[in-house]
Amino acid sequence: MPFIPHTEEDVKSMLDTIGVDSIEDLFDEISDELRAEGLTKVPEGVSEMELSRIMHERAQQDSRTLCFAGAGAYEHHIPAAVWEITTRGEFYSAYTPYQAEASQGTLQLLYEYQTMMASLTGMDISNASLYDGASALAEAVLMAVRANRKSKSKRIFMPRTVHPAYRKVAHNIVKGQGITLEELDFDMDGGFIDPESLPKDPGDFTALVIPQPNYFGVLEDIDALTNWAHEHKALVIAVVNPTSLALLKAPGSWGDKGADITCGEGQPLGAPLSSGGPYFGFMACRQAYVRQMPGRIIGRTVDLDGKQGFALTLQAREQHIRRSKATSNICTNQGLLVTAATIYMSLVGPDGLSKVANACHNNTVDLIDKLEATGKAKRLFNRPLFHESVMQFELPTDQLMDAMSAKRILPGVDISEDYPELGNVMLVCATETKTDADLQMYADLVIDITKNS
Amino acid sequence: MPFIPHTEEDVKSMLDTIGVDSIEDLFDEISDELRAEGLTKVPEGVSEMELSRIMHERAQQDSRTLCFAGAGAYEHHIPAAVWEITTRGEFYSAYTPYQAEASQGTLQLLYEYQTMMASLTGMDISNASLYDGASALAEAVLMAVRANRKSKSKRIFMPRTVHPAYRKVAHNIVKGQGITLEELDFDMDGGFIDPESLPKDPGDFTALVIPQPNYFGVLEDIDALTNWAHEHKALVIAVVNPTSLALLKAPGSWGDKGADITCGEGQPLGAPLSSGGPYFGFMACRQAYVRQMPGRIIGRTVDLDGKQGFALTLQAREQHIRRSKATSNICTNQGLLVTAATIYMSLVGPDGLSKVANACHNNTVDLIDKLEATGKAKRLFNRPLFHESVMQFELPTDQLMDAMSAKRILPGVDISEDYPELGNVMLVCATETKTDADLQMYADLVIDITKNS
Amino acid sequence: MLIFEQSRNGRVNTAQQPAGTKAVSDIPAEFLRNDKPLLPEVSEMQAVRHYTRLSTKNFSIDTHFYPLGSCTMKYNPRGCNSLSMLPGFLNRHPDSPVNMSQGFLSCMYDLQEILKDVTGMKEVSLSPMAGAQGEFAGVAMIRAYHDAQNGGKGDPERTEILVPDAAHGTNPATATMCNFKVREIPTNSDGDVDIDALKQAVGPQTAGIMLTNPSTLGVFERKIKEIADIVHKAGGLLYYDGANLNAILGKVKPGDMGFDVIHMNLHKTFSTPHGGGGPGAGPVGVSERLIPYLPVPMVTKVSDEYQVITEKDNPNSIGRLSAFMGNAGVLLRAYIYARLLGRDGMQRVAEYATLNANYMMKKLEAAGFELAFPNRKATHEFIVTLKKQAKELNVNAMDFAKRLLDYGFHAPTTYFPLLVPECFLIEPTETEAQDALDGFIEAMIAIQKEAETDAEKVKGAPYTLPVRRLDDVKAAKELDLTWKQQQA
Amino acid sequence: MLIFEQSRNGRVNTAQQPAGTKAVSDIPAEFLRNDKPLLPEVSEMQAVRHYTRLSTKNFSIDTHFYPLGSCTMKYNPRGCNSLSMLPGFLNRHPDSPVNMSQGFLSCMYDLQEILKDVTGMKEVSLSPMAGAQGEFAGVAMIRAYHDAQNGGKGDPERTEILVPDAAHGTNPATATMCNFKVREIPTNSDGDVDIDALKQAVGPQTAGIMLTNPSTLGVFERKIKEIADIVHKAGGLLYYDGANLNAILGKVKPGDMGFDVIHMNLHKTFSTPHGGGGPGAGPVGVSERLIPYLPVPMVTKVSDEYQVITEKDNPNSIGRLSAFMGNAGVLLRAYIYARLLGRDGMQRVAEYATLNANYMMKKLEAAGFELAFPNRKATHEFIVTLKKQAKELNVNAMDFAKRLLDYGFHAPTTYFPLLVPECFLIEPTETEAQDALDGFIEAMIAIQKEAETDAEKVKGAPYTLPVRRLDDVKAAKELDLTWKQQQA
Ligand SMILES: Cc1ncc(COP(=O)(O)O)c(C=O)c1O
Ligand SMILES: Cc1ncc(COP(=O)(O)O)c(C=O)c1O
Repeated sequence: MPFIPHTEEDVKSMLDTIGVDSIEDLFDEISDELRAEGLTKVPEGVSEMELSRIMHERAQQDSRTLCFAGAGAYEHHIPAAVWEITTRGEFYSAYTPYQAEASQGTLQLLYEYQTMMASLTGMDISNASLYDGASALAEAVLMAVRANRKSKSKRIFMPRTVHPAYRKVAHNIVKGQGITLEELDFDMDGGFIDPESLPKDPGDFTALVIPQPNYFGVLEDIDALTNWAHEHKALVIAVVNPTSLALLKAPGSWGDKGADITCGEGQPLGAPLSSGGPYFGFMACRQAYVRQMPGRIIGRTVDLDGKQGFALTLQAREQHIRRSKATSNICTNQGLLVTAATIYMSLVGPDGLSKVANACHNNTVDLIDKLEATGKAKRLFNRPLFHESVMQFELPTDQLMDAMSAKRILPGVDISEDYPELGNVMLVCATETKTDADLQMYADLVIDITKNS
Repeated sequence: MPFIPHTEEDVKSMLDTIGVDSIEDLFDEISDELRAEGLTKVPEGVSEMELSRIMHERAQQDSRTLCFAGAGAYEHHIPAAVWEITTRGEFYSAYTPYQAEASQGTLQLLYEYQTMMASLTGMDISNASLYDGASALAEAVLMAVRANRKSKSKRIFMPRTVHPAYRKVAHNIVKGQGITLEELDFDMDGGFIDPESLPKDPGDFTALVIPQPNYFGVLEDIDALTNWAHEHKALVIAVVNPTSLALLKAPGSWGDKGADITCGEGQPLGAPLSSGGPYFGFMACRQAYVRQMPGRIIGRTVDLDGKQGFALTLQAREQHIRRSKATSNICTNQGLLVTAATIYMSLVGPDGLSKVANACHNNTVDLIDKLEATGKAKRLFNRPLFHESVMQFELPTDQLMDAMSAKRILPGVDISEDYPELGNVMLVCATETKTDADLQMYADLVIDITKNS
Repeated sequence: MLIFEQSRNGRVNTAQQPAGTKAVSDIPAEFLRNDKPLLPEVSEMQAVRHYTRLSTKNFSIDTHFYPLGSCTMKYNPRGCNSLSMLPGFLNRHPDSPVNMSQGFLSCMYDLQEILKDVTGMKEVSLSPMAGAQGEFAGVAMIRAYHDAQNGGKGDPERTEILVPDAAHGTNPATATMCNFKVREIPTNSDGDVDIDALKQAVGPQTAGIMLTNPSTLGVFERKIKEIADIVHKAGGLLYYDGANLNAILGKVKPGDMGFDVIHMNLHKTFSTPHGGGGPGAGPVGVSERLIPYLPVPMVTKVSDEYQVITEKDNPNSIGRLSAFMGNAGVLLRAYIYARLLGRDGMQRVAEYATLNANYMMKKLEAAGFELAFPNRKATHEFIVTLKKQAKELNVNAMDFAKRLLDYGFHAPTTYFPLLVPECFLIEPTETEAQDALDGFIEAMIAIQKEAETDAEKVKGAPYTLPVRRLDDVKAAKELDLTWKQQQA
Repeated sequence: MLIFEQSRNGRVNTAQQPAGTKAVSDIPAEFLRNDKPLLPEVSEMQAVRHYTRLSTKNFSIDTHFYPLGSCTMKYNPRGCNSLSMLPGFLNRHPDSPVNMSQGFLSCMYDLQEILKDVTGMKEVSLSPMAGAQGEFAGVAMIRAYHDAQNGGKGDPERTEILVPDAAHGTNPATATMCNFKVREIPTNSDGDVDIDALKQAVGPQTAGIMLTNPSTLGVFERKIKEIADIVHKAGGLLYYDGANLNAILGKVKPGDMGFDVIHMNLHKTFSTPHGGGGPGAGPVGVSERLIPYLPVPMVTKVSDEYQVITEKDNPNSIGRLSAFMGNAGVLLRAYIYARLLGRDGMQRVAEYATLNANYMMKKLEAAGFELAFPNRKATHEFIVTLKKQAKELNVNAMDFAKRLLDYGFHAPTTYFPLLVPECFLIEPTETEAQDALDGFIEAMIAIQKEAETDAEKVKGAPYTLPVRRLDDVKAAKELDLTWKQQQA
């Protein structure tokens, strides 16, 4: 029997011990009417060998692609060591470190992770992960409402330059609690929130969300935005790409006082694209807000002999203690991805992460240049950007997408549905994994396809 | 620097400690004339990311094949757990267990392996591996010469039904020591060594090698052959496929007294095809010959507290102790493959190994039937076989090979160079990994190709 | 030693850096960072060695029996890991068009079908990223449903969610996130919901009830049909917390019990790894009337092509809860596991999980341990209460738990559910062999002896782990949440 | 607990069995087995848990500093493992035709070119499966060379191979396998070959000499050119045992020292994993005159197609030494490693390995440990002799070695080379950081203190490992080499 170790003799002896005749007898408290007739849509079981063949064939269908899409999920090189260690049984098959003494491996790793993320974001503390970047933003909004006790309005300013899916998720999660997300529109030339356009007299609001880089890859005027929010006694929620933080100013240094809460998608730190998950959301904040933080937090302490050790702490924030008054309902988080991220960051180091950020950015700039040189595409926004750009094509984007994907190339993400006002545009990204030849091939294909259409 | 952890400061402080000015100074005992000019053919170093791309492209060139070749290397399903555990750093990056107390993992595993192999072969003891099946046969010949003290002739009877490469390797390795391998020819109808054809008065000889199944997949008359050798006071060296032993009589039970030494290729037990290596040679023998055994042997013993533990034993046979009088020069063996094999055997168990053997055999028989049904191919030998068969094709084998390989199908191994007298033949094998559809496709293609040629 | 303590300024691991990278020149200085983040500067080997060694400081299923009640710590087949990590799956960008995605989408579609069958629900959405997010989706759907009543005018009085006192913390926490008030329903002495109390609690304010069945008390809620009737009659909906689905997989379908909405914890019942805390996956299934509200994306099949359903297609959906499609890689693992088990294997899961639990329960009882519900059959788990030991020997459940670690067993869930004092919630799962169960029982007996003869020994445990018992109070009082440079 | 002790009769792990297998019907009973072999009957989880736990009872590079002299225990990059295990490589059958093999063959060809460059030899064959097999190939080529002299009549008087007394055991063992007599050459007090003794030893009976340089004494043989001259003049050939190539990689080429034939241990210098004992790879390289004798197969390139050279192409070859192409997967790992290092990285290997060894040597000397060759520079390794400790404190090298394990360090090579009493051959390798070296030195100092104050403590070590010191004598006397059912 797959994964069940019992022999017939075992079963007999166990039933004897229990004092029943059959396994069925163990279910006798369940009334007959509830008993299932059997499963009909579940296929018959197959061996690992047979399934291996099936899965190889399916994986093959989606494989051998060249990816120029970003839009919140980035193809980076992941050192082989990352997943070889992450999938070691001791990390892979352990659970939440409730028994701290039997989980020092995971706990110390998480403490190290918290340290790295706090430093990367320029914040005081970090939690041990949330589900993904989008839900992390939702949690950040909820947290801001708890943390900014002076504000009663539950109004959050949400730029339209934030990832559309993040905005939707945040809305879906926070709306039940009477929180409103008020959109801020962007400047059509720069693709950013022009500080000049901010309401002079916004009234009471709880927080301003600032993405950096924003969904378009464009760099926001973070200092001005941060100061504006703080001037109005609102909190600043930064949504950032962790790779970019090796290069770009950390949220803790934005404006005069720095952002208050930082969140984002951890995927670029060692998680494969993997159809969108599992990734992990990260969240960091100032010390003052630690008790409003959702999610697990690990602390360093000592054991009975005074020796250093690590344990879950501030559990009174969490659902298993505080129940209906918890900071969040989150329980299972994305521990294994954090394991991978921590190993990833240790392997690349500060210098490596900075090189990755630089290489991605340079590749994207090269790609933009090459595309513009075709005369069939142009860069839409005139502001500084980081490693991603909105490109306007001569061809309709769906035509481009069809022609390129037929060649197993993903030319970017078509964002015209979310931003119809931008016209025929594609969000394009070239990470450090792309070679000059890849970039050139993209440009050459654009010429070909445009010609042949 | 790849894989070198030194910072500039480290180097400085270390040089200070040593009391030299530069690393170059550490090489000052080497005369200048010997110093290399530099490397010219070694390419510049690349990052793991760049190399990953190169290696993926190369691997891709050889991939997506459907393999009907056997001939000493068999494509079996390998449970995912096998290599996930085998490549754990503690197994992967350890060395020979010289410090037994710090190597109990490897040592216990090897003791378990010895137990499994001894039982599978029906022998008393097993060593902890040799390089591969071919070199194991060479070692078995050398061992037989040491073990059969009564025989002075150093003559070994070597059937032509033994794998041609094994015969070559054995010859190349043993010839220096004045050992002669005398070939025994096979019966053209049965593809086996007909006991009737054995010399009635062979004179003094040291050992007879008996392959089961033989290179053609044919089953030898092991009992008669074994008894014949023993009647002439020669030893019997069995060369067997370990998968087959779940189904076929163990060498320990051959004839009236059983084989004396058993060796073979361990690859079918969890090693991927991998272009021919690393595999591992196994060797097992009767207790009486243990001190003639080459290679590492692990014994169970106790520690200072009387607790069970495992250690290398009988090291006086080995080169690091006995030097020029050692049983073999082998030092590094194939430990990691044995690790995989031990985990493989534990995962499939006796029942699973028997199912694998049965499934391979049945698939091969089905394939033979399907090929014969095409009318374009026929089975050459009329004797019982195990999981492999010589097939004679209407088409020249090189034409068949070219046409099939263009479709990424490996139709078998062309053995006409080694056995020109057999004509247009191919050694064909279908393991448990092949489906009915695969077999049918092969047969259909044979019809197509024969037609279109 | 922390990884930071092995770090040396200026050490770079070039094999893991893109070569020949030029510094960017087109980003103005005002946007740039000018300090070096505190990431470790170690060699590849140092990192590998450090994290390999750290890993060995964990208990895990691959190394220990881990009978953590309500967590279903069963064997995570290695094949699920390796097949889900095939390059074609790992490299697929979430925004890939369908013509580059048929392999992945077909797996998701098949998984939806399997989960529908197993739960008896009408439709399934895979996107929630853990049980708690599944709960959120479910309760949000309950809200959406009520809001759509009365011709779209809604049913604004329905402000309460009922929750048994044995419920998992995520249940009330979720209800709050959806802006419901939580009302607790007591449990009777046999572990069933107190029906009278329930009757009194329901009313026009009842939006729904969240139930686990079998409950976290390790018993099957026998009056489930009656409960369903009561709540439904009051106009409320029934939410099924699927954390304990392992107990009844393929034997009882939540849909047949009358539930309107359910989440599953694939990291429990479908054996995707717990990963030291996650990731999980919490797909939701619904009855007919909640189909329009299911979270997107979902996968459908239109004449042999698999396609993605989004907000556009399902305008009444509660929307998306993740940027993309949830924890896709976890879903793949669950799919692979389901295929390996097959329909018969699924039923066996419930059977043998139940067999193991009842066997342990009987043997522990025979050894003198007190059961919380001695008159009930165990489901896939059961509760021992150590209140006698706590009172008479001053050795409490935590002490037993820590001492078990020394014996090489992970502790069961302690102090949950809260209503059972000094509680051990023990879930062996179907993948453990009789020897392992016997070993655990022997350890319990040995610890009991120790508690009787040398209580201090038990209270001082553990002794053989990387650390002795940790000071949680200090951890919370003197917060030390990040390593600081000067501590080096 | 042994895996067999967890076995239960009749337990089957169906997920790892081909489904629906019928028993074979066409093999007559006389050929069939009728007992069940003693393979464990355990569940997948039991096997995974057992072998995972066993693995943690090993020291390894990934977990410990492992300065085993002459073994080059350096970091095995994880990328070499994962890239060598790509499906295209793993699934290639060794008898695949060249049109299905260009990817693999191109790697082999490139590796041959790299190794030629690194060694300064004219041609390389990759096939030998470890150092010792490389030695066999090398000495067999020396024999083939002499046999071809005198117009093919051979040089039958050349019956001796010279070997320094510091040589590794495989050297004399190999010479014997090739039917040569072994004559040992003594070492002088500085660790160089005793030239006078060599001069007396050479003669018309000399087939060749096997040398390691740097020698296993941890010093560079300074008179190598003179030695080469002496041996060559006598008509013998020079064999280079490449086990210590790490010390001079890219800095000195054996070809330039006058060697005729060389093996390399890729599992040392090229960092393929040692795997708990193997596999390795021992490619051989030769000077012009030995090219015809190289073992097959080799890889060549003919107008952009990579092809395999066999016996047919090279009729004078000593032939094949393995069924297929040697340890192909190991060769792939070495190739990947070589590409990651590149030409500069190779030279750095030698430089930093040497730096580390000299640093440790100086610090240990400063701490009072006696060096075997205090007047010499260390190469990538060096020797400490503990003879004073053995004599004065009755604490010998083995005691130090075992106690080091308690301190978390694998012991250096002990009692080899045999000519240095109470010898510790210490090879840190280039991949260890200064902290690790310092840690080892501190442990040595601490053990020395223990030896002075509490010798019994050191002699009783280890204390913290899975077992205490093992009884080797019992192991050899009361042979227990397989587990027997009745012991259960
Ligand atoms: C009964 C019960 N409900 C809900 C949950 C929450 O599930 P998750 O941790 O996946 O969010 C759990 C998890 O432990 C549980 O045991
Ligand atoms: C000096 C020396 N020569 C030869 C060898 C033999 O190499 P292998 O173990 O690869 O057969 C070794 C291995 O330890 C060695 O150190």
